[in-house]
Amino acid sequence: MHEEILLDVKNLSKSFILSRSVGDVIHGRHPQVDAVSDISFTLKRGETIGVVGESGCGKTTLGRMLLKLIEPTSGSIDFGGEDLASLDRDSELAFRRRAQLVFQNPFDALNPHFTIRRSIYEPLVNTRVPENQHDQMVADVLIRVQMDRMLHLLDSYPHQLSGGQLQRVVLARALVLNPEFIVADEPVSMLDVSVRAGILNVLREVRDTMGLAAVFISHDLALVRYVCERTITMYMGSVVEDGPTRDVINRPLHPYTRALVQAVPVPNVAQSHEPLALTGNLPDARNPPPGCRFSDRCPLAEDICRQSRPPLRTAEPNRRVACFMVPEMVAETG
Amino acid sequence: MPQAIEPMGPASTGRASAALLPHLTTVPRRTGPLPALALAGKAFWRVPRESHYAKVGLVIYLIFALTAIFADQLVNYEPLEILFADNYQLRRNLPPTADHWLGTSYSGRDIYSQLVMGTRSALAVGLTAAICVVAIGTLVGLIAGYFGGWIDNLLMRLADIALGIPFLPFVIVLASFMGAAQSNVVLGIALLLWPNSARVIRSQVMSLRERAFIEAARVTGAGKWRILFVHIAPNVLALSFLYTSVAVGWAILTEASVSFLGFGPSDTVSWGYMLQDAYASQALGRGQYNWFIPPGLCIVFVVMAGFFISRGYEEVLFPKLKG
Amino acid sequence: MLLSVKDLKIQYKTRKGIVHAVDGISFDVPEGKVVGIVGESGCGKTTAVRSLLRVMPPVASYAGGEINFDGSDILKLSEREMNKLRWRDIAYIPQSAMNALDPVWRVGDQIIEVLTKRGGFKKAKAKLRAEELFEMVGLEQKRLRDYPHQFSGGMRQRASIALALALSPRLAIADEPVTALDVIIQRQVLDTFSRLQREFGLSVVLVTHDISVVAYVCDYVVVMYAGKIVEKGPVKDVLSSPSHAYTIGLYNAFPELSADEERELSPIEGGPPQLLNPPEGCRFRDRCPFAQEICKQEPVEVQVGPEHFSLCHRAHEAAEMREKARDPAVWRGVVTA
Amino acid sequence: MKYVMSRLLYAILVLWIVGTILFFMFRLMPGSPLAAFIDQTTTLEQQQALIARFGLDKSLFQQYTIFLQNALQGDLGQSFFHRRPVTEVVMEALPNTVILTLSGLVVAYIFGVLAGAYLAWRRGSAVEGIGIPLALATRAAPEFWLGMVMLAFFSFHLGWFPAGGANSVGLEYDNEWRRIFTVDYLHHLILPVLTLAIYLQGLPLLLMRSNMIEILQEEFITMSKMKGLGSRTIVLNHAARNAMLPVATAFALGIGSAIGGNVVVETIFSWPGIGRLLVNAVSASDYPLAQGAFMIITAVLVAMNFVADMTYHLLDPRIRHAASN
Repeated sequence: MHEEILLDVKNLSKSFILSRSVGDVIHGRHPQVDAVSDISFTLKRGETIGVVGESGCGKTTLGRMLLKLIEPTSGSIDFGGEDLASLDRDSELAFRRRAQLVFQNPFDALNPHFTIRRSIYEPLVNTRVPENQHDQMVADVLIRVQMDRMLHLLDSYPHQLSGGQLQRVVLARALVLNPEFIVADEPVSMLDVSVRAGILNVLREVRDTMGLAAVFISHDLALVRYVCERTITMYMGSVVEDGPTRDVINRPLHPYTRALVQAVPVPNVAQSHEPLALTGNLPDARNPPPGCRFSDRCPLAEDICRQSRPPLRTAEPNRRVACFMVPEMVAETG
Repeated sequence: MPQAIEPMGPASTGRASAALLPHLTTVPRRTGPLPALALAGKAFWRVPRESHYAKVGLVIYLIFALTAIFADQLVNYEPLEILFADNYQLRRNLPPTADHWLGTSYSGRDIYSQLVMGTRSALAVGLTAAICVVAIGTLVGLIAGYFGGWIDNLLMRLADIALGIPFLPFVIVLASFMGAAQSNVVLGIALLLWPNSARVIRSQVMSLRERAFIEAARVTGAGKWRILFVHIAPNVLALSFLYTSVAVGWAILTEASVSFLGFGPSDTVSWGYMLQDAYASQALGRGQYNWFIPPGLCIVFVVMAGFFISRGYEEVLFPKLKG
Repeated sequence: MLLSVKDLKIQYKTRKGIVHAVDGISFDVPEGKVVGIVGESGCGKTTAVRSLLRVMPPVASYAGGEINFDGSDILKLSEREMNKLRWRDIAYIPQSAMNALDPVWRVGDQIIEVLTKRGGFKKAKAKLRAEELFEMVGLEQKRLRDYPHQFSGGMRQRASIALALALSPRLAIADEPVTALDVIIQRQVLDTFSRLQREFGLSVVLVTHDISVVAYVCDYVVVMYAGKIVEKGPVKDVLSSPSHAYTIGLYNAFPELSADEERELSPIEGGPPQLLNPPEGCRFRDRCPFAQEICKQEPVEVQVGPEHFSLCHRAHEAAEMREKARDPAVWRGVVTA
Repeated sequence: MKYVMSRLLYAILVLWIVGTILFFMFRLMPGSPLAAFIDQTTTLEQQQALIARFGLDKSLFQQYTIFLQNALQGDLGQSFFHRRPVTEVVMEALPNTVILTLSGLVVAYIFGVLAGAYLAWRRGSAVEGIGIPLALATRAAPEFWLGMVMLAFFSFHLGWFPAGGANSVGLEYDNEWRRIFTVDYLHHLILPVLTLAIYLQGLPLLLMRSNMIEILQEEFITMSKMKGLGSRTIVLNHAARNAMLPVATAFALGIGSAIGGNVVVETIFSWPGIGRLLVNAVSASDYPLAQGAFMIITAVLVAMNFVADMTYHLLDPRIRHAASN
């Protein structure tokens, strides 16, 4: 369905340096947290990819790096043929027109002193879009996010709107420049269930009508299943599985993804209650276990897992997994 | 309500949005920081209605401001003029009478007139010093908080130094060496009192900087300076106003103390000067309450009015800090 | 029946007037059972459960109804008598333990404080009991000496459960205990919690907005909307055959992992009514695709199954409503405001 | 730990920089420092001798290095007026200031904390309606005016207290400590301390009150009520303990600023402290003494700012852990 590659991420890493305590100084330690370590993937034009993982797995940092909001420590991001690191002032402005961010907390994402109208116009003003096109572009986007029946809200202030309405405004602001690529960072996690569906439907609608490539970040597998064709699961800064959403959920390869899928409760009483196939809790990000970072909790861990880090390799047609134990698994589950 | 719009579909957005256009083009687009100032203006007037503190504070300020403006008309005598009775006797230490509503000083000057003229110098020093202090503080707070890194470090070390200098002694030394003038008092205040407001504004700017709508401005292509002045500065406006009204009080107190210690100007009348004059002429021993109570009370009221205003606005604008 | 709430009404005095946060709710909590209270923000569920402990902000006040705990109405108890019940009989598990624990006290000391001050434990015995409690919820004993900010999300919730079980209460009220946790930690904490609940025969009132958590842990469910209970009953009945338009809507709006076919989610348009002067009749009326003239009158609780009730005039046509509700177009365009 | 070291370094740096500013301020200011001593009568030779004696003939930089070396050994030069080493003169006055300041602060903070907690507990009552304006009024009143009113009323009008000074004239004491621990000294101390306390209690009162109010709305206080803990336990063990942290920091800061600030109180009560010493030195243009007094006050202020930094850092476990790991 989509051919041309829009985004090419190569060995992307980001580590944050922590303030050194006297203990660190004595032992010569430089404590740092590898929020994102050695991630590579490509995203085609119009493709929606879900990034799933628990808090602290680096998904938000990854999202911010794709939009040049955080500078990576190493690796490169190629957007539409241009390396993000080497954009000068003007080309960065052009990049801003093509890539946008949908925020998690609608109550905090709009300037309290701006009217709704002004927030939606802001991207057009910032990226110096010719004035005569502004009204037309805003009218289009209001239709797209189904705000055409909420025009009376345009001149009110953010504190006068509900969560759902605010998130539509955030969406409108993100889409008003007709971007080719958006990152949605947990776009519905702050909303009530009955309102979430509305925003998710707009996202699906926009994905189909605007040919938009999107990275959809969430900790909730059910939301990703509803919006994204392809899913990556992340654990402690690296990608552990990558494949079509349906396969990853129905037949997860990596033991961590299996635990994730198994852990999600479903609204029917007959769901299984047997305990999860993993032990312990998330290790301290400052000193992760050597080798595979899941090795200390993984039911299948062997010596090799504790010594070296498993590469992300293709275990099946367009399905990648980062685990030494996977081949036995594929044979076993057929 | 807008007329019925056909159900959504890719082809139809064109027609549907055309129907929408009138709603957008009619309203003028305000994009500069002005709307934020307008909003701040509205808040300024809304607050007194809701907070008694602010109401009382503003009323007191108004009274003193009017006194200061019309001081020349209100005084009965020339404040520093030495007055003689008909029999060429010095009108010394007269109790309050019809002629001299508050009596006369040891050197035969009319206390009431001095009190009225003192208002002018108090507010003059108070306002100029407060505006200087808060202007520097806000600027330093904005820059240190927003840019962080070595600039922040440098400015905060500068603040440490300013806080490390004992305030009143410094002003005394300044006044004694550079001549006893109110401008030196204002200079002393401006040099040393900015760190308090700078630190508070810096921490607010740092918390604002983490807010999602600032990141949104960045991602929608706003430049560094636009974010600072259009998104951050207006939010800080309210806080610097709170500090101004408090800083006026501190400035007046400082000026009074400096004058009291004898380092104030002797040519202009101020409440500090009056109190120093009273103290030096043994007014306490003679129990001349009419001489040294009124100037003190005036200082208390003006400074308290500043505190009331800042407390009133804080309660309304920063409810969660309800102190 | 351990707890039986009858027509409870609670209101808040606000600058704009009286808000009827809880407007006549009745539900029961049988001994040893887990009752889930489901509802979205602003429906009054937190106000309702906190009122069971009679600890409410000064602006809130009871406006009617009874709360029968173990046979006696706690609203009629004196403050001293009520205080006897607190934590010995009724305990509370907060949503985010981060601000529910005193930041400058060690977590162990906060448990020991309850044991000594309310449980009559001696200092040494209290320390042993605290260690035992931590063991029970899966926390290392040395953690007792740490401060709340040194605990991770999952550990803090486990510490709150330990704190709640300190005096072996008969009823535990949990307000969204696992909402802030990640999926895996949430599952582990829920498993620990239900193991202990069964082990001690603890009755629980669990407040949540997630119907899958209700399905996983609860025996009964109560659905709240705009200060009223719109549906209540055993979980399997309410989930398999929801009989109130709001419950049906909630179910359809809920993205499900196990759903095989490609079902489009249908949002419930509009928002809950403000409770300053709530609309008369059924409060879901303006957002309900099946609303009729009759819905303008105050609805009465209708029994649709053993222990299964719905506050809907068309409760008997529930099956038909459920069928129609599957089509998303039904939910679109309901709200014009 | 690293935090403590860096803050200590900064404190020393600040002290050094302020010393330098002070040094140059006294020299570069308009009006020559020796003006008070050189008039028509003194002959040229006497002038040269005076200048040489006070080392003013050397280059500015040399004077600065000498000043630094001496300062490090505690020698702050000779006082013009007292013809005695500055350090000696200052050390005589310091105890009086320390006693006055500390007793004033202790009284102010004890009253302020208790009154603040009480006002927080009685929120929205009539008491609060009077309490807060009164507290604001005490902060708005200039210290010296408070002193004047106290003097006029209690000393002159009622005659209960002496009108100034630290000891009655004519009493002899063999050593310093005997002088201080006498009823007479105490009798002189009461009015100044009372004045200082009235002025200083406003801050802790308002600070304690707003902290308490904020904390009493916290979730863990509601939890304590649900645990059935008594209101005394909740207020004392939980609310007050959290609210005390900022007050402790304010106390340390208070000492620093009070020592610099109660110049006026010492002047009005002619209390022989370091503040009054500084004022007299400045008006008499005895600049080595003024500079020495100023340096000592600054040293105490910077030290107290550092102590305040540490108290906040050590008392609050959240910050203690954040900084160290």
